[in-house]
Amino acid sequence: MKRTGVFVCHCGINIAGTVDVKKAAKELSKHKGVVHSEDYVYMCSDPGQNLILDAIKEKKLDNVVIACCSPTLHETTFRNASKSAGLNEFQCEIANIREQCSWVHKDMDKATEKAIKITKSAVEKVRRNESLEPISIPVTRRALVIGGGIAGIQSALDLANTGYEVILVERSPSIGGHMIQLSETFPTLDCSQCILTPKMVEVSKHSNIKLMTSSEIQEISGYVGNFKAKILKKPTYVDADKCTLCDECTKVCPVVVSNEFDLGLTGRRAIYIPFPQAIPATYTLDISACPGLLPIACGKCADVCEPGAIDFDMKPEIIEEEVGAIIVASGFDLYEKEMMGEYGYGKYPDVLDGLQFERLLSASGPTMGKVLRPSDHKEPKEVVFIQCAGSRDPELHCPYCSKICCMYTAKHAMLYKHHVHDGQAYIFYIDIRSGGKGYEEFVQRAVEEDGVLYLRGKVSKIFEEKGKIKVWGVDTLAGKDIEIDADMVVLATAMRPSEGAEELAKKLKIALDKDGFLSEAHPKLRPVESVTSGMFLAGAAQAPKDIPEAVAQASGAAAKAIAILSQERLFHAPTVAKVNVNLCTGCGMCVDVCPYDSLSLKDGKVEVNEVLCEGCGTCSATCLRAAIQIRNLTPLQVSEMIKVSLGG
Amino acid sequence: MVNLEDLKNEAHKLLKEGTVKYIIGYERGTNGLLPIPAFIKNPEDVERLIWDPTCVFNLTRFLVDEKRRKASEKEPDERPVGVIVKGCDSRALVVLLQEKFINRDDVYILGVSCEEAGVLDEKKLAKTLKGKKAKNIEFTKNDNFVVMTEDGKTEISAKEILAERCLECKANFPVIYDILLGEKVKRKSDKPFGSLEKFESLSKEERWTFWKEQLDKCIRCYACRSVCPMCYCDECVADTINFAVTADTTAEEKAQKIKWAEKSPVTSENFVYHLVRAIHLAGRCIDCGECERVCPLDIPLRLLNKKLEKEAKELFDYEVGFDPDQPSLVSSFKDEDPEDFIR
Amino acid sequence: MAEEFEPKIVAFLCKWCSSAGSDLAGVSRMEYPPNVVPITVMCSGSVSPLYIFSAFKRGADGVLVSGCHPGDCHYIKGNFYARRRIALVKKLLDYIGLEPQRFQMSWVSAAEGKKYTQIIKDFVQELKPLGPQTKLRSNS
Amino acid sequence: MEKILTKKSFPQWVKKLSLYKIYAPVRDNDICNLEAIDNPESIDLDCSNTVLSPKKIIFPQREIYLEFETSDENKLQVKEILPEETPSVIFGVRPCDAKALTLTDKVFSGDFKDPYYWKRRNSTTLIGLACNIPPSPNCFCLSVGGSPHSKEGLDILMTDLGDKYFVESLSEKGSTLINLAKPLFQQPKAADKKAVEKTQAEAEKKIVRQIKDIKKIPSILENMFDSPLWDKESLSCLRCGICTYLCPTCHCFDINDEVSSSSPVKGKRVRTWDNCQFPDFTMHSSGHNPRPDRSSRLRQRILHKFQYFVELYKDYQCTGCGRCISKCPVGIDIIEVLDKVSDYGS
Amino acid sequence: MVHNDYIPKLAHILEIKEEVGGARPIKTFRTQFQNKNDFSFRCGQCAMLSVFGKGESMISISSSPLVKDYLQFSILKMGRVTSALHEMQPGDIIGIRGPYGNGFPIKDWKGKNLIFIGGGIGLAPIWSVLNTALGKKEEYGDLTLIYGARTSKDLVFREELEEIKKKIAVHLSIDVEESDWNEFVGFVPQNVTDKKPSPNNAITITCGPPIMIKFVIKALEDLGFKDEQIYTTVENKMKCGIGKCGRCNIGSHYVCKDGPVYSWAELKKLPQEY
Repeated sequence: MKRTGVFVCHCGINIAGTVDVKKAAKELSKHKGVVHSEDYVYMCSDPGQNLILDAIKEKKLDNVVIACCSPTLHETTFRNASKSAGLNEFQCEIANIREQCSWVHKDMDKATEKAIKITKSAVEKVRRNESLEPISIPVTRRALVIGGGIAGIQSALDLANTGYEVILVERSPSIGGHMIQLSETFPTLDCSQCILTPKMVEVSKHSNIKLMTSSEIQEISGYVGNFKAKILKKPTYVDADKCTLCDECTKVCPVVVSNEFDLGLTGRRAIYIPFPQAIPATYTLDISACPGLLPIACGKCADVCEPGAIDFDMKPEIIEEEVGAIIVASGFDLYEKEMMGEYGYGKYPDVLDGLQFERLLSASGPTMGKVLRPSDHKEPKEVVFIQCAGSRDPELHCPYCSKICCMYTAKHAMLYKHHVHDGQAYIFYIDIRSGGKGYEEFVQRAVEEDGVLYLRGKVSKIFEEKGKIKVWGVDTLAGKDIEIDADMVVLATAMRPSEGAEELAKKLKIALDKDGFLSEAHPKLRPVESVTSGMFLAGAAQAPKDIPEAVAQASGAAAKAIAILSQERLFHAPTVAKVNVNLCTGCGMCVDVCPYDSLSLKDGKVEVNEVLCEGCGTCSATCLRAAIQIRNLTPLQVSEMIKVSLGG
Repeated sequence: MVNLEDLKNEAHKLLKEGTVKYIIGYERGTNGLLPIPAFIKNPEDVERLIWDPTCVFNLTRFLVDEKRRKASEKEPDERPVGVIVKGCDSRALVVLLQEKFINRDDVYILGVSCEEAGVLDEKKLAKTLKGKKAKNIEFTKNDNFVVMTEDGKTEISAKEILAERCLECKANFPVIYDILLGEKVKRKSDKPFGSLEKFESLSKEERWTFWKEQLDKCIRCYACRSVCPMCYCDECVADTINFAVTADTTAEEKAQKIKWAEKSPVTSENFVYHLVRAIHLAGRCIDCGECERVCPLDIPLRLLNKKLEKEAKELFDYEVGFDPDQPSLVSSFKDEDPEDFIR
Repeated sequence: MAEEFEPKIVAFLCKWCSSAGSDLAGVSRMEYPPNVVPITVMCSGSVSPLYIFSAFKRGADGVLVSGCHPGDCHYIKGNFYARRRIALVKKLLDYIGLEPQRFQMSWVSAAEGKKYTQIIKDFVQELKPLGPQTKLRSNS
Repeated sequence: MEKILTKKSFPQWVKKLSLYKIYAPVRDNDICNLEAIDNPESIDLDCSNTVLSPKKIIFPQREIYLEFETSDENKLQVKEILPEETPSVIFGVRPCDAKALTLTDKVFSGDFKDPYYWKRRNSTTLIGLACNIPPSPNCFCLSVGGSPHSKEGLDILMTDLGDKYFVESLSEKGSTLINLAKPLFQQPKAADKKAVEKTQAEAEKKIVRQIKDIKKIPSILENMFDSPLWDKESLSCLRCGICTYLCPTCHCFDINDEVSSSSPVKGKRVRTWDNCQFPDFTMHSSGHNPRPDRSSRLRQRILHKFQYFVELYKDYQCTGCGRCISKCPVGIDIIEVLDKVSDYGS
Repeated sequence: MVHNDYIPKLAHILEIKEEVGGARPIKTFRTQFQNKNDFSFRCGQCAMLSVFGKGESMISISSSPLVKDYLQFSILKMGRVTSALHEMQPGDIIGIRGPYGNGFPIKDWKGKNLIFIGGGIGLAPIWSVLNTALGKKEEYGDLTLIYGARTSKDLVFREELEEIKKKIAVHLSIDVEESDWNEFVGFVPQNVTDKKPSPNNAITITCGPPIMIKFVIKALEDLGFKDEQIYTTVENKMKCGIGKCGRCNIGSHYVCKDGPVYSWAELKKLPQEY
């Protein structure tokens, strides 16, 4: 029979003041299997720990129970002590007789009785504990970053600069994300391209970064430290190494389609470069716009390409990569235009969204930095900006605040005034949210220095009349109706998860929140981790955020990833689920409930991926056959604990 | 109305063409009015098949045996087994599919619709006949049953002698089938949980007295469990009988088997057994009523299972046995699940 | 005079919230009756109906299952499964005529030492008038 | 001793037996149970046979053998528990069930006389009730050496004669009971005796079910161990325990320790009914099972009753009560099975 | 008072010896009754051992009836009760009832050559009769032991076997080759064939796993042994030990009462339900 030692701590008077520790030790010495039982004033002190060590050796104890304070305080202490005496750490259990007993009771007899039950319960548990070693997992010391916006770029660079290989996957032909479309950035009004392009170049030049553009994640399998990614690399039909950016091909390309980089404000050819500073710096053939390759319908671009960079035979490729950690920075999109019909979006050409306006403001934009109306290329003199277009509208649109719109609308109004000095900017707003370093001052500057007119209220109607856009609204502060004959309306459209985020989340097996953003593991304490161990979140994919926040989170995610990659092996608590295959019928109910996807069915039986299992035990309570249980907290252990807790 | 000849013809065809390896159906027995399960292999034996209001058994239970038999065979016949199912039975099949216990390909479903009627309650019939013995009982086109006794034919309104569960039926025709015999007559029970009403209106102490009296009768013959298609576990957690011991089961594993309920048929142990069974059938029981029918001591087991069926519906809007792809009751949740009972 | 009946309660506390909450009650020296013996489990989602029936069979006068508040589960969603499972067990026990007060569930976060204290106080108060639980208790 | 007791006086007789614990058939909705009763009015002698036979009183489903307990000084103590010898009377015992007790008597005798069984058996008086109408459509007592008015194993046999009972005392125990209420009983008239004879003769005719060739069956069975019949007949068997638990002659049991406290160890050793139709009945702790399937278990039930028991005790271990047939959830019919056995023999 | 055979007598464990370790451990227990020892038994009989709170298990007695100081049991850890026994310490109390079963008909074997053939834990019942024969060696002819196990570590009574080797012919075997093993490598039936014991005036007693017994019997038949010369023991699940609980029966036989010792001639007549 296993030999158990019990050590009852006085904790000075903290325990001994309410629990008769001598009596407890004596009673426990009578418990079946207990061959040693003693009390001491401070078990956690060196002499206290030595008592335990000596007893383990002298009495040949198989396991020990320390009746003391909460396990959150000294479980590690005592487990280490037991280890040093040659016991497995799981052969040591803590009976919490301080926080859960002596500190909350006054009646000594009853507290003592309860302390004895709590300790017996720990004895029954420890006697049935398996000796387990932490599960050790080798780590593939490379990372995958999904998304080549500012967040993905930052994470990739942080990782690469620390010395780890990174695969950066971007589905569009160039990295840069939405940030590269911006004109200037609040609150400092730096030129967005000026601060981003050096980073993009660094990415392209970095020996630790393998950049894969026009690529998408097809499948992710494996687990922390050992993910396998299948990446679909779509053909661009242009050999980037050969392309000299001579631009001859676009001159002959007969097809013109809307240019997504300028959000449709301009056009581009079927063969094109997304924008001049694109990384990788190469042209791409948009196959959906091209008249066709099978058979080659046109082929003019290839004809004129002197270096012979155009290769119509390019095929999609599946590239498999093994990585130890994954950072998801899949970014955001603007709220669908069709959804904003009430503001005349899509109906009136001079009703723009925020990003379109950014392009108009951009020095490299369709108007070369001049603010002109798309409809007639005239300078707008009255511009109405509408905040919360789609945000904070639980009935019709998105319930959440998109967070950046207050600031960028202020910036838009300000920049508009910088371009059109005699123009008037109106901003309809619900509240101004300008929390952030220098943000409030920035908004004040817009009002005070640039005379932007803030109107608190909602717009009720927008319609076109005599070449003007009539904006009806209410100024709730002044309490009067407002009617503006605007030349242009700019909507601060809501941010939403980028298209395909849901599909991506499914492939990664990470959860989405109710708005479709990726869910962090804990809203306060684990904001950059996903619920899946080894997968981290960065940027607006997790929630609307501005550039500094996205960058901060990206660096945070990189640091978290580095915490994994910096180790040769990972260690995981071994108190995980265990399956009795004789009992398992493969119904899959446990698979349904596992929050970590650690269970799967194979040949009609469930299998545990011990690396993913966190040991919560929900599977064991769900299984009708007790075919799955958590090591060291098995139904047998609990049933014995119940028995002694009730005095049996 | 299901034409028995059609059923025989279909069965004959399936056997003759070798589509199925055998067919589980009903045939006349020798022990009384109720039929016995028929396992028909030869096409000519389809003549034995019957279909009438006495066909109460849920034959999907025998798919559990079939699965075990097949697993033990070296070179199993991979053809499906044909099984005759009523609406309720088909829902059991759906749960078995949902729990991946059987593959859809392993079963060929001959669905029979109960249409306006259902199957009979032998006890109700006995009361109605007041001592006369029924020899034969048939469906009619209207919803009456024709009962043959030693005194000749009488027509009895089906409502009078239908099993309680048929009066509360949710699927009077099969929800899943390969061949359907009879019409898909939509019929909605006005009181799907009618049998609970009387009981639920009792006081707490009355309820306790009732259940104690009932469960104290239990002799743990386990007929309720044995007849239940959902009780397909190799080993029941609720009692100590070990079925699932193999050569690789270690001494520790055997020694550590927990006795949640002792073998003694005393109040505490009988309650553990029946409570565990009830809770394990929550969201799985399709109310075929077999447990109650086979209980030699007439313990009203349906009342237990029906209660949890009702709670599943009312608390979680969960209905059993219509969708093989829905997650199980206890392996799913909704954010808005009630929690008014939680402090 | 007969001694006042002291109910025996088994409390299944999830490690991360409710057990931590009861620790906080201790650290804050909030007094509550000593009738409850806590059993710390990893998650309220791991509390099998068998544990509950077994506790009553072993003579518990009351059983408490306590977990993290919805949305706060350390294991993301274990408490949601617990909520559903426990609801069914509660309905079943009530149905067979066990006093509903005897089986309780609570959400107690790591910060709710006070709430834990109150729950135990209330539980004991509610159980006292009921007397010993003999319905499901084993006599052997 | 032969007496007449009017039906009106019957409850008074029962009342006179206040020193005895009384068991009798009691109606519970659609079934009848044999139960301890306080009020003679609750007795229902018109019941069909009770779900469980008097076996449940003489050989109760749960019997405590001993109690064990470890003292504080770690000393283990074992206390033998024997049933109290409460004088008991069982009314309404059907002849088949009385005969069944004569069969279990044989099992619990031998080199070792089972004290639990015999203490209960010896303190119980069995008052039979002849079956004027077969209590079950599946009665077949005539085939296995019984009859609806057999006296075997009974202390008293009562025959229903309409408004009165013809009461025959068959043992000293029986006479004692009659003597306790002497004034209630009258001497039978010749007509009464005639009526009894007539009733009995008619009763036999009403038993419709019978085994074809029972005499040959034991010897045919000797060569049927490997017959394919068992596979066929057991196809629908659910492996429940109805046939055996309800059988008045089945006597298999299990012994288990029930623990109320594991430290210090405290508990009881109890015997409970067990039965050969449960798959684990014969399973070795290695997992090896000499009777691994339904067919071997059905075969065991039949062979035990109609071959092995005959070899050991020169009688069938079956009294034709028909319970296993009527209550089998899937209609496995022992008469049919035996008839098929006969067919195999011929 | 009625004698109640269901109530075990209390005994304490004197000594525990670990015979075999690993996943299928075997320990030998020597026990002594708390009160007067009126427990007389024959070789090959069994006793029902109780661990109170866990239950009972039928175990063959491996000591010789000639030894009066203790009862010896060698037990393979197999299920609930045997696991509990393996957890016990000297001084712990168990219950013993019995003896049960028929035992070996050694009286009929006087003057005959006895060949003992065992495999694994099957040596336990043989050990009792072997030691009894050794104790009265003059009453019998030649004694031979053929014994094997999976590996050398699975052999029980290793020290005692060394002693016995000095007195009688002992042929050991292990299933798979090991370094430092000088004796036979192969299964026990192969060793039997290899050693070719003579059927003349001989009785064989064979115990071990069912599959071994099956092939040993075949080997013996090939060597010319008659069914009546071959004895073996049968195991079945048992509860009461006295032929009432109905668990161990093979045909009309109750192994607990009418067995466990059978000659091959007798066993052949019984249905194969063991």
